[in-house]
Amino acid sequence: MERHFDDELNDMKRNILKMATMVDESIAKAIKALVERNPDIAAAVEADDEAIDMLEIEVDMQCLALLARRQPIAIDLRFITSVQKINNDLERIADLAANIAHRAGVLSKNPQLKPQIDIPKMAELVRAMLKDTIAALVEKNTELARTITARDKEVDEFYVHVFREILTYMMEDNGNIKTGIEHILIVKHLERMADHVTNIAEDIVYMVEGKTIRHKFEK
Amino acid sequence: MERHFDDELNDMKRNILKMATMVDESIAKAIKALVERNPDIAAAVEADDEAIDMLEIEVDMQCLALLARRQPIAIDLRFITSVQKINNDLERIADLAANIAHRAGVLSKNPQLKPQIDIPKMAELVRAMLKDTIAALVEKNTELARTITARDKEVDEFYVHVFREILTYMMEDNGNIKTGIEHILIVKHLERMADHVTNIAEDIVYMVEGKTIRHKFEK
Amino acid sequence: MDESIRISVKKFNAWYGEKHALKDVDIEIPRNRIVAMIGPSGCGKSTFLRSINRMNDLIEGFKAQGSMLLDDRDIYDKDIDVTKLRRNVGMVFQKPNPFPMTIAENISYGLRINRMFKGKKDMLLQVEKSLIEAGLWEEVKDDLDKSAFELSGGQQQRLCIARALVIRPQVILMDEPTASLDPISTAKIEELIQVLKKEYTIVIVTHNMQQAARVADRTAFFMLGEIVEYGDTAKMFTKPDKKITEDYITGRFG
Amino acid sequence: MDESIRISVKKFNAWYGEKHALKDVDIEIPRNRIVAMIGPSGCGKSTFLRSINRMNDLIEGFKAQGSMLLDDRDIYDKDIDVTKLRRNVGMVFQKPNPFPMTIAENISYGLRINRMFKGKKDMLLQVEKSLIEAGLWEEVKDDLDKSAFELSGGQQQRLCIARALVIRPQVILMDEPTASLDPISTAKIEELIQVLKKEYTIVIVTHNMQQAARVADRTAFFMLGEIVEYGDTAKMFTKPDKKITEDYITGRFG
Amino acid sequence: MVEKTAQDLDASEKTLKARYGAQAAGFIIVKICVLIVLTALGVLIGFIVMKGFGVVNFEFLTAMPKNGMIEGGIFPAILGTFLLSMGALLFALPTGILTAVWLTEYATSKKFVRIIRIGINSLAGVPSIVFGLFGLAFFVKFMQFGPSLLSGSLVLGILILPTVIGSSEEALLTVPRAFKEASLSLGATRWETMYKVILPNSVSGIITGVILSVGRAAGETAPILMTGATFYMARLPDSIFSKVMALPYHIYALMTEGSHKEQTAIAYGTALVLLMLVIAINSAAIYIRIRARRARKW
Amino acid sequence: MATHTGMRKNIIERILPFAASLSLLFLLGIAITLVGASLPVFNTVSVKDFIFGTEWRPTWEPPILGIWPLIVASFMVTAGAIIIALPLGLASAVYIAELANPAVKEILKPVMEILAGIPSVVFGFFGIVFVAPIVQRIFHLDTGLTGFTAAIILGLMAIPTISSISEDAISAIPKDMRNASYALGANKWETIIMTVIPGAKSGIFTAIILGVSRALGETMTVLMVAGGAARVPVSLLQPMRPLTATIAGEMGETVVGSPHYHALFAMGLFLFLINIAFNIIAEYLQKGKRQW
Ligand SMILES: Nc1ncnc2c1ncn2[C@@H]1O[C@H](COP(=O)(O)OP(=O)(O)OP(=O)(O)O)[C@@H](O)[C@H]1O
Ligand SMILES: Nc1ncnc2c1ncn2[C@@H]1O[C@H](COP(=O)(O)OP(=O)(O)OP(=O)(O)O)[C@@H](O)[C@H]1O
Ligand SMILES: [Mg+2]
Ligand SMILES: [Mg+2]
Ligand SMILES: O=P([O-])([O-])[O-]
Repeated sequence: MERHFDDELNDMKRNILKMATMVDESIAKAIKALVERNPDIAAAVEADDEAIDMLEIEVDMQCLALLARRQPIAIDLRFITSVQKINNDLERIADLAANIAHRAGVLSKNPQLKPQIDIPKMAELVRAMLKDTIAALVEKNTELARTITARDKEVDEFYVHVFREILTYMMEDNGNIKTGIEHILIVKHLERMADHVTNIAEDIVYMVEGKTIRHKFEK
Repeated sequence: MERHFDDELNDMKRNILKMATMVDESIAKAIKALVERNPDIAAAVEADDEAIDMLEIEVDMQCLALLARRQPIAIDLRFITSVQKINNDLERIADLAANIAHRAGVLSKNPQLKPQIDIPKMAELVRAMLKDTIAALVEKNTELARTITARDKEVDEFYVHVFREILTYMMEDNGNIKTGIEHILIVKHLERMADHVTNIAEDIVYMVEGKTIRHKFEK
Repeated sequence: MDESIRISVKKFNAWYGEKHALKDVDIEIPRNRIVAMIGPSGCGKSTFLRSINRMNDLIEGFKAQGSMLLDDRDIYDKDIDVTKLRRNVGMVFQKPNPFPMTIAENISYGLRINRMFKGKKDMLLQVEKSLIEAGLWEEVKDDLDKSAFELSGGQQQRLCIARALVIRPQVILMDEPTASLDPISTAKIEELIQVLKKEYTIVIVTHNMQQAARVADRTAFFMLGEIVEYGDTAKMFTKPDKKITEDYITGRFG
Repeated sequence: MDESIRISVKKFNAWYGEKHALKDVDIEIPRNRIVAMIGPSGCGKSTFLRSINRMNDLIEGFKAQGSMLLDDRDIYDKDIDVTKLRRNVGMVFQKPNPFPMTIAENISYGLRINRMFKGKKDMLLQVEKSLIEAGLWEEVKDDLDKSAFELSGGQQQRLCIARALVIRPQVILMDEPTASLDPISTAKIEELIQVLKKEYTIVIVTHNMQQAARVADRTAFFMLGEIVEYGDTAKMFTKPDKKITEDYITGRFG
Repeated sequence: MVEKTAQDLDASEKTLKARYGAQAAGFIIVKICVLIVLTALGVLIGFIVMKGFGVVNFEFLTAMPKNGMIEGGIFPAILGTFLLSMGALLFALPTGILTAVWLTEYATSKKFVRIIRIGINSLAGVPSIVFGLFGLAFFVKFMQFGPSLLSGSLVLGILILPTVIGSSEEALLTVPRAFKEASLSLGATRWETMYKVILPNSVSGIITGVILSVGRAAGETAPILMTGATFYMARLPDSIFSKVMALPYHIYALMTEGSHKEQTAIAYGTALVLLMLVIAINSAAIYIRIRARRARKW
Repeated sequence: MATHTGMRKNIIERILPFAASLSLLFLLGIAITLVGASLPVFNTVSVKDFIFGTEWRPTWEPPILGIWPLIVASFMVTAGAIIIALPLGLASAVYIAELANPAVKEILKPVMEILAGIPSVVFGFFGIVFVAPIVQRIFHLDTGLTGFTAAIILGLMAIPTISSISEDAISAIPKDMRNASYALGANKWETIIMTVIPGAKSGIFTAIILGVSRALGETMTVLMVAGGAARVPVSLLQPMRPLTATIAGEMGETVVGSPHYHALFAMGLFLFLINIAFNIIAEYLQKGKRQW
């Protein structure tokens, strides 16, 4: 049967996809600001974050309105509550991107620690995870969603690796300490992003299959 | 009119309060592990985190079941969706506490950077915020909840202050860099905890008054 | 609010003999919107609805006061011809009430009464159009000459909607249109209502709060003949302004 | 599942003449639980319910096969006294159906029929007790001699529940007990049902999925005379096992 | 949105007048018809009352007929009508109620019920003269009851049986099925349900039906024409095998047999008595029904 | 609970089906009696001659037993009666159900029942003493006792039957249906004509059929006022002798066992069959009723 409700759900889905795209762009821009040492791009990301915040509130209200108006159950309910969580995680990722951009802005005024190779690579990993997760959401592809958890481990390893490297730079030269810490926080943020993406993937599995896989795979 | 539903809501409320208490204890223990350089306490916090994770899932399922079975609207709906969010934030705080405890365990094996004075103070600030927020939840006291936002600023300032100080230690002695970074991450975690508590306070305002105050006050 | 207003009611009062059934009702119903009326039994929802097409005129001792404008003309003006008014304000009832005629005759009834057709072909065309609008055409196109009673309850109700549509009303009033239907038929009618708002202004009385939440753009909450709260449905069901509304919709009331 | 089972049904089949209304129904209904039956119209919910107290015996051409045990005794055993069975299995109907007698007489009817009282005082005591259980005592204690028809619909339905309770059944069957009530009365009955499960096993048929969700511990989903899915209500409404259940409860069906 | 054009409105303006005109005309025609019916009834009753009023007095009601029916009273006819009606009732009442009870509450075989129902309905449609023929051939001749109170009563009893069954059934069916189910679900047997719930709540309906049947029996002529009614009897009936006089037959006989002018006057009187009797019986039934309906709560 | 009282109840319950079978038994009894008593007449006359024979001379030797004039008389009188009763009965029904205010309705309904309850012999009497002279005067006839007079009286008698069954059918149309019509802009008259009466159609047909059935079986009235001539009537304004009147009038004067006697039974059988047919049709119509 046709359901007007489905239109509303689709509308919400569109919003969350739009949000995901914006977040993905924010990550890309933030890294670009870092690599190109461009404070203007960095500022733009921070501005985008506000738009994302607004969208988050909108989606959240939409979810709440649907919960109130449609009294969803079963798949509809799982979808809406999953969207609520995904929405939250996306917003957090955007915050982290904004924070990275902010740090990129600060760093652009300081001398460069080293050429940016690892961080953009790590960011690419995270963005790929995000893209696949969104694809999993669109296609209700839980198989794809389940691969994300494994890829999060990769990012974690990458983090440890980059962390060590930055530490070395800091040890080498006292003058690098401040820049080094900024870098460490940036990598840490990327690692957190991957965590959030993993959460999203887990929410997708729950949404489609009704199975909770959260925490179980966390170390 | 009596509502059986209220029993179920109260049951959920009890669970979320229990969770808050556990989280509060986790923070306290983590800081204790840090101050006393006691890896056993640190390990205990990490164990507690699992219990909290389980409780988080339980509360989440409870919310979902109530959404499905009771089709709540208005205050009931706001209550349940707020609980979902609060639950999520509490779990994140517990994760952060566990992370602090983990770092405390690591640090206990290294020489001490400096006597722990600021970090416990900051932790106390955060715990006081959490306690008041929980009180606000129990009493539906939005006035109290609104004070939390201001106190988050205090914590942010504290963070900057402590960050600077640790930086000085690191600059002074190259050997302090690793320990220093651990400390910075710990303070950063405490700062994040305060953010989460602020989120909770905002959710409480929303729950009681139906007003969204999120993001508006964020810098 | 920049939606244009179809029905504007100010200080409307109604009595059944001594019984003061509606008290100073103020409400504006925008075009192409669905407005739901909810409230406890006996609060005056039906009375209000039936005041809009002056169906209450048929009740002895009914008295109305105040202004009720449909597109800026007072419904209770002396010069208003009730017959004409009712052509502009369609009505769908609680229980499907098809006439004891064929499906086609049911639909064309209004056309015949109001002499709104030019020849048989035109009539059939109009019948088809309104059946399509009511989402019933596919199900009945081969059975137009069957008795309307051979349809299921849900189909009968859609037939009644089609019957109301065929004379091209501007407003459609529905008094608990799904109260006697099973959930699947109910869902179909609800879907239909949401489609119809593109063309019509719809006022629906419902006992089922969830239904109001699902279909309406705006909701009015009645109590003891007064409108306690009126506004955006999503707002009403997430954060009503009045405590009493909140108590009623969450079942804390009574 | 370590709850003790009150009604255990295995491979139960029922026919109305040629019409195979229930097909291989397997279900276990635990003590002191509320079990809801949902499903599309005509799927056999009422038939199943009425099989439990053999109300269907009154229908010509009704035939049952398979086993249906109430506390390990087969309800369809030849030696079973239907009258006694019905005393153990109370029933509440869709529309409140008090007898045209006083409130007190309504309640005591079952006592009188079954000679379950020792003197007038005992009878009144039992009447009072069951009215208290049904949450009606406060409202009617001064009007026990008034006609039951003077009560409101919701009160009448609680009266009918009290009437069923007074003969101390083990199981109470309810066939859409709130279908004809307004939301506030419905909420009261739902609250009452939840309280009653402390003492009774309750099987309720409802068209209102939300009602099943609200009151039942377990829910059985019927389709075309078969049980498609049966299990924990919260599970059923968040994550049903079968796709068809999901489609039905989310209104994607039909 | 299809907005109405001005033309449209004009057209409907014109038709509107015609429509109201048709309504006014229709109402007037209907009212005239009702008036005709009422007038006819009024004239009938008025005429008989007027003409019969002078004839009817205490003696007329209590005396025996005298002088070859041109003088005296009609007491034997009144008594005969009473006896015939009661006899009919004695037979039809129990049979009718039991049949109704069986049909509404006990019958399980749909086929059997259908057959019986067809039988009852057909019986109701049999012309009264045919009952007379049956009575003549069966009771009078075959059973050798002769033309007698017994034969007449039995024929009238059979004649009103479908009415008694029908009205009893209707009365039993007005008791909602829900009561029955409620009673059974509380562990009552069928019979307990019957006499504790269903019968008490349908008794006034049954009585109404019965009274109306008595009225019908009292007014029937054709069936007793050949089975027991006699024009003139000097004595009162002394056994169930006596012939009886009866009011309706008396009127008929006065108008068709003999040719004394005085007979017509007595016929007016008898017609008035019969008319009043039947109206009284009917009114009683109507009154009981109205009262019972008002008292009914479901 | 196998108590003593329980057993006695069971006895009553066991009697029930037998009581119920009695009606059927009587019907069969009537049928058998009629058939048995009428068959011998066909030794004297063929079925065709009996029904279509245009002369009725039962007392001749040998008797001529053709009942066609009686049949035609029956149907003419009945048709006349229905033509009179239908508009009046239907209008009364419409008035009572739709137009009368509750107080008037409260009075009119019992009045109709009273009309229905008046014994046929009283109607016949009224026909003789009141209607016949008027008919005679208006149409300048030799006698007022004609088929027309009988039709008037029978029509009057059929009004309550038609009115009450039609009224039931009209009242059974749910209020909602009327409201639907009003809501579409119809006025009251249009609602009655276009919704109510079509809806009550099958009920009205039932009313007509039962009215016909009643008129056809009516005995005393026609016996008293129809005039009694046993010719094939060509006009309603002639005296005529319908079947029922013939049976009632001649049974007392005939010799038991004679062809005349059996012929009267055969007429009874004829009426019996026709009436049963009508009643079955009426019942069938009634069953198709009430779809809402
Ligand atoms: N015809 C009438 N005569 C007298 N009072 C009436 C009439 N119709 C309604 N009322 C009274 O007017 C008040 C409002 O009735 P209304 O039917 O509008 O209520 P409602 O909100 O539609 O209730 P429900 O939900 O039960 O349909 C009630 O108190 C009712 O008793
Ligand atoms: N007395 C009966 N005679 C014949 N068939 C019947 C009878 N009662 C029910 N049925 C058929 O048996 C099937 C199951 O009927 P049942 O009343 O149990 O359905 P239900 O699930 O209760 O439906 P609803 O939700 O409409 O009450 C239906 O197809 C119905 O048509
Ligand atoms: Mg209403
Ligand atoms: Mg059912
Ligand atoms: O057939 P009758 O009613 O005239 O006896």
